[in-house]
Amino acid sequence: MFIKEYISDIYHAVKSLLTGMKTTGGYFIRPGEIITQQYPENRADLNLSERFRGEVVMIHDENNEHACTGCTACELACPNATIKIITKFDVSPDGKKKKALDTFVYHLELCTMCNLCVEACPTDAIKMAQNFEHSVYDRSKLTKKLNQPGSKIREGVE
Amino acid sequence: MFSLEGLTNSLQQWLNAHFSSTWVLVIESLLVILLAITLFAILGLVLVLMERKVAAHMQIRLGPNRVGPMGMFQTTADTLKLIMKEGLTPDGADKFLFNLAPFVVMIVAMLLLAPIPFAQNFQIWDINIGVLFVSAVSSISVIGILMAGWASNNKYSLLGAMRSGAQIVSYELSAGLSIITIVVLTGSLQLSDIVSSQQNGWWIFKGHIPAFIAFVIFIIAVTAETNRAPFDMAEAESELTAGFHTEYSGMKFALFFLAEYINIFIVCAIGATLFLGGWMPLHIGNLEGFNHIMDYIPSSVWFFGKVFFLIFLIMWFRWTFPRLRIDQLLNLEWKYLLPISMLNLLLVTIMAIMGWHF
Amino acid sequence: MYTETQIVHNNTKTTVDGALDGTGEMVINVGPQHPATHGVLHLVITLNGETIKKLEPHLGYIHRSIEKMCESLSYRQFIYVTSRMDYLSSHINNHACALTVEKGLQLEIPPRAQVIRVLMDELTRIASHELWWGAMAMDLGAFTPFFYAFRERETITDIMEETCGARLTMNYMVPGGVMYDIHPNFQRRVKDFITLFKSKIDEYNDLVTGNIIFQNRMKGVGKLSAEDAISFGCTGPVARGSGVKSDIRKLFPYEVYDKVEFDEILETEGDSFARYMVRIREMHQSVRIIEQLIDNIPEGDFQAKTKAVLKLPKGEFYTRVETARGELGVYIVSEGGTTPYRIKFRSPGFSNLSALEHMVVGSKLGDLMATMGTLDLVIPDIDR
Amino acid sequence: MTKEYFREYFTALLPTASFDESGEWLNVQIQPEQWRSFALELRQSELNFNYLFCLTCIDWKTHLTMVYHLSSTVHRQTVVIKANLNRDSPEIETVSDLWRTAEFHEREVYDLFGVKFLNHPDLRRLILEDDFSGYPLRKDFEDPINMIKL
Repeated sequence: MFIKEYISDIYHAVKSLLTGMKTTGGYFIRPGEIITQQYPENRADLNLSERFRGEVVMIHDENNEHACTGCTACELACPNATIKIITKFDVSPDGKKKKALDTFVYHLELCTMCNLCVEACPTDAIKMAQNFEHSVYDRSKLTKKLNQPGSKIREGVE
Repeated sequence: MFSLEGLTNSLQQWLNAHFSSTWVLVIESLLVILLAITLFAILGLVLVLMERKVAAHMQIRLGPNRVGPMGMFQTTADTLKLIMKEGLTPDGADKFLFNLAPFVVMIVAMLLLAPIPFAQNFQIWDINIGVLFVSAVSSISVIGILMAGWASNNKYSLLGAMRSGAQIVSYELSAGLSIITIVVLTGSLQLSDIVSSQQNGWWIFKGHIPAFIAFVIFIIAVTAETNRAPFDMAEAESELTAGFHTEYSGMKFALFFLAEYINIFIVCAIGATLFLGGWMPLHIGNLEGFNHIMDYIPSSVWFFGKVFFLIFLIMWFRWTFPRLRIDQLLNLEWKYLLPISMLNLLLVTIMAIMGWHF
Repeated sequence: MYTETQIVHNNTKTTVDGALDGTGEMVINVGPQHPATHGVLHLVITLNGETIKKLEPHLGYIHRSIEKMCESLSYRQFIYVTSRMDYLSSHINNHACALTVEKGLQLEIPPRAQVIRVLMDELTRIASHELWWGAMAMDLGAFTPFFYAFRERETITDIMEETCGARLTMNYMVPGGVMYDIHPNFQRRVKDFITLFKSKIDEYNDLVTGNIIFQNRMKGVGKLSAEDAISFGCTGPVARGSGVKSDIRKLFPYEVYDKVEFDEILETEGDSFARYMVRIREMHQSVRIIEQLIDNIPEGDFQAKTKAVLKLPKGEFYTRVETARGELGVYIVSEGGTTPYRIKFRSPGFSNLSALEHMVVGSKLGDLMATMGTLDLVIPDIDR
Repeated sequence: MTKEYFREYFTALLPTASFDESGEWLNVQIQPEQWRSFALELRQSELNFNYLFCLTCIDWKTHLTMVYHLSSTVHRQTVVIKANLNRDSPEIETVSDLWRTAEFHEREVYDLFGVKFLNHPDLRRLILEDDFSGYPLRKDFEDPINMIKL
C-alpha cells in the first residue's frame, strides 16, 4: 500500500529526528555534564601523570650534584640531534685526568619527547619533567643548558 | 501595568501638541528608523550569543565565558573586531554587485520588520495585506544571496548561491501554504486581525491537528528559507567552505551574518503571530483566575517569549541534525511537504467552512 | 583537458571562464585547505552542476619522506617517527615497526608485553574510531557528535598519558616489548572506560546512526564492489564494508590475537553506511578483546633483553598489522647494518584513497564528503 | 597451493627466473621484459593473485629493483616478484590495469625513484611538484638546501 508506506516513512523519520533532539536537549538541560576545562584558571589542580613527557631535565640533588658522566649515550640515542654533550677533563687531586660533563645542551625546539635518551642513560642522570608550557617569544630561549651552574658529578657515579 | 502602547500614545500626544502634523510624521519616522536599527543591533548581539550558548550547552561545553560576565560581551567584542577588519573585495569580483549584496540582504530583513506586531497596538505599519507583504518581501532575500554568489567570482560561492536559489524558491511554497491555512481560519491578511482572532485561544490549539501540521511544516520551511542547518546548503561549510559568503570579510560579512539572525527572528515572529497568538497571553478556557494572572504579564514579554522559544527550536535543530543533500532537500519539499500542506489546506478549509474550530 | 594553471587557481577570471569550454563543467579545488579533507589533501574535481565528473587527488602537502628519514635512523630510533604517519593509530604503527625488527632479530617477546601491546592497540583503535565518528558526523553537517566522541576519546588519551607518557604520539613500543610497565591504575581506568563507553554508545545510535537524514545521506552512496575493493588494494573497514575478509588480526594473527575471541565484522553492501556500521561494530569487538585481556595480563617481564645496538641480519622483512584504517605493511631491507637500507611503509590510507575517484564519480558533491568521511583518511598516513 | 607448487609453476612458465626461498615468502627474480606477461598470468590464471598489497622499489646503487608483493584473497598465499632495472633509464611495463591500486603506487615510485612505467595511463609526479628535479629516495639524492646533515 503506497499511502501506508508513505505515512509509516514519515512516522519513522519524525521519530528518529525526535530521538536525536531528545539526546541534545537532554544535555542542554543537564549542565552538570559539561566537560569544559578552563585551562589557565585550573592550573593549580591540573593533574599530570608522573610519566608525562614534557621536557628533559637533569636531576640535581640538594648539593647541586648530578649523575651525568658525559658518556654521550643520550646524544647517540637521540633521533633528532636534540642533545649535545660538551665534555671537559677534570683533574683529580691525585693528578689523574677524568672525562666529565661541561655543558649539557638541550634543544627543546628539536625534541619530540620520545624518551629514548632517558632510556639510554646508564646513570639515570636525566628524566622527563611534566612542564608543558614551553612557549617563549624567542627561539633561542629554547636551547637550554641542563646542568646547573657550578654543579658537579656526584661522588661514586661512574 | 507596563505597556509599550502607553509609551507610544503619550509620545504621540506630546508631539502633536508641540509640532505641526508634517513634522510629527518626520520625527516619528526618524524615531522608528532609529528604533529599528537599534533593535537590529541588539537582536544581532543577543541572538549570536544565544546561539553560541545553546550550541555549547548541547555540546557539553561552556561556550563563550571570557569577555564580560558569562561571556556576555563576547558578541560585542566580535562586532568590534569585524568593524576593524579590512573589507576585502577580490580582484576578479564584480565590485558593484559584490558590495551591494550584503545591503540588499540587510534591507530585505529590515523591510520585514514593518508589519510585525511587537506588542498590543505596537506595530510600525499595520498594513491590511501584512501576511502577503511578509511572504512577498522575504523571497527577495534570495536575490541578495544570488548577487553575492555571482559577484564573488568564486565557484564555491556560485554553487552556494545556486543551491540557495533552488531551495528558497521551493520552500517558499510550503511556507506560503501553511501561512494560508491560518489566513483561511482567520479570514484576514492583516496581522493585527490575526492576533486578535486568537483572543480566546491560539490557532495551534484552536485549529486541531491540521493547524499543528501547518505549524510543523511552517517551522521546517522557514528553517530552510533562512538557510539554517539542516538546510544550510548555501553555506554547507564542510562542502562549500562558506558558500555564498566565502569571499566576504569584515563588516560586509557581518551584515550577512546579522541578516541571517534577523531573518530567523522575523520568521519566528511571524510563526509566533500566526500560530502562537502573537502578543496574546495564554488563556485556558474558563479558568478566570489563571487568565487574569496571565494578562498581568506585559504583551511584549509574551511576544518575545514566544519568538525566542521558536528561535531556540530552530537552534536545537541546527545542533542536532546532519545536513541534507541538495536533491534530498528538494525531494523533501516536493514529495513530502508540498503534498501534505496542500491536503492540510484542504482540511483546514473544510474545517473553516463548517466552523469546526473553537 | 585543462591546463595546470586552471587547476591551481580557484579564482579564474570569472566563474564562467573557469568552466571547461563548451561542456558546462567547472573545475573546483577541494583543499588543500578545506573543512572536509581533514588535513592537507587536495582534490581537483570536475563538476557538472552538482555532479562529480572527475576527481583527481593531489598529494604531497605533508610529505616528509619518512622512508628516507628512517634510512638514517637506527632500529630503536626509527620507531618514534612512524607515530607521525597515521597519528591516530600511532601505537599500532609503532607496533608494526617493533614487530618487524623483532622478526629480523628473531626475538621472543614476553607474554606480558604481548598482552599490553594488544590492549594498547585496541584502545588506540577505539580512540581512532571515536574520532572518525565525530569527524564523519561533522562532514555531514552535524557538529554535536564531535564533542560527544571526544569526551570518550579523552578518557582513552588520559589512560595513554598515564601509562605511556604522551597522549597522541606515544612511542611506547620498543623492540622487545614495551618501554615501561603499565601504570598501577591502568586496569582500573580501562574498566571504568569500558563501563562509560557501553553507557554512551546508545547515544551515538540515537543521535547519528538512527537519524533519518544521516541514513539517507549514507545509504547507497560511494558504492564499492568487492572485486574493486581488492583491485584497489583497499583494506580495513573499507574492504570489510564491501564484504572482503581483510582483517590481518584474523588472517595472520600476531601477538595474542589468536588467543582472544572476536569477530571479523563484515558488511556486504559496500556503501558508505556499510563502512560506517563496520567501524561502529568494530568498536564493540575491540571492547570485547579488551574485556578478555584486561584481567588476564600475565606476570613477568615487560621487555625482552636486547643488545644496546640492534643489528638486523642481511635480508628482507615484511610485517603486516591491522591499524584502525586497514593493513599497514612495514618492509625493511637490511644490509646487516645498524640502520635499515630501505624501508617502505605500505600505508592503508594511500590505497584507500586511490579508490575514491571510482567511488564518487557520478554522484553529488555532498556525497563526496559522505564517501571521503567513511574512508577515514589521515593525510600524513597517505603522504608519509 | 604451497611454495613448491608456485615454484614449479613459475619454473615452467619462466625458465630463466631465479628463486629465493630463504625468507618468509617465495621470491621470484625475473627480467623486466617478462613482467607484463608474467603479471597477466598471475592475475588471470587459476593462480588468481588478485591483491597487490605492496609495490615499491629499492635503489641498490648499481641498479634499481622493483618489488611486487602479491597475494590472493582466495588462497592467501603470497609471492614476491622482483625485477632489476637499469639505473640510468629504468623502464618497466605498468600493471595498473590488472591491479588498479598499482596506478597510484606506480606514480609514487615514478615520483620518488624515477622508474618509468610504460603504458601507464597518467604517469605524472604524485607527491612532488611537477618541476622538481631528482628522485629523492635514490641513494645519491642530495638536497643541499633542505637536507639537514646530522
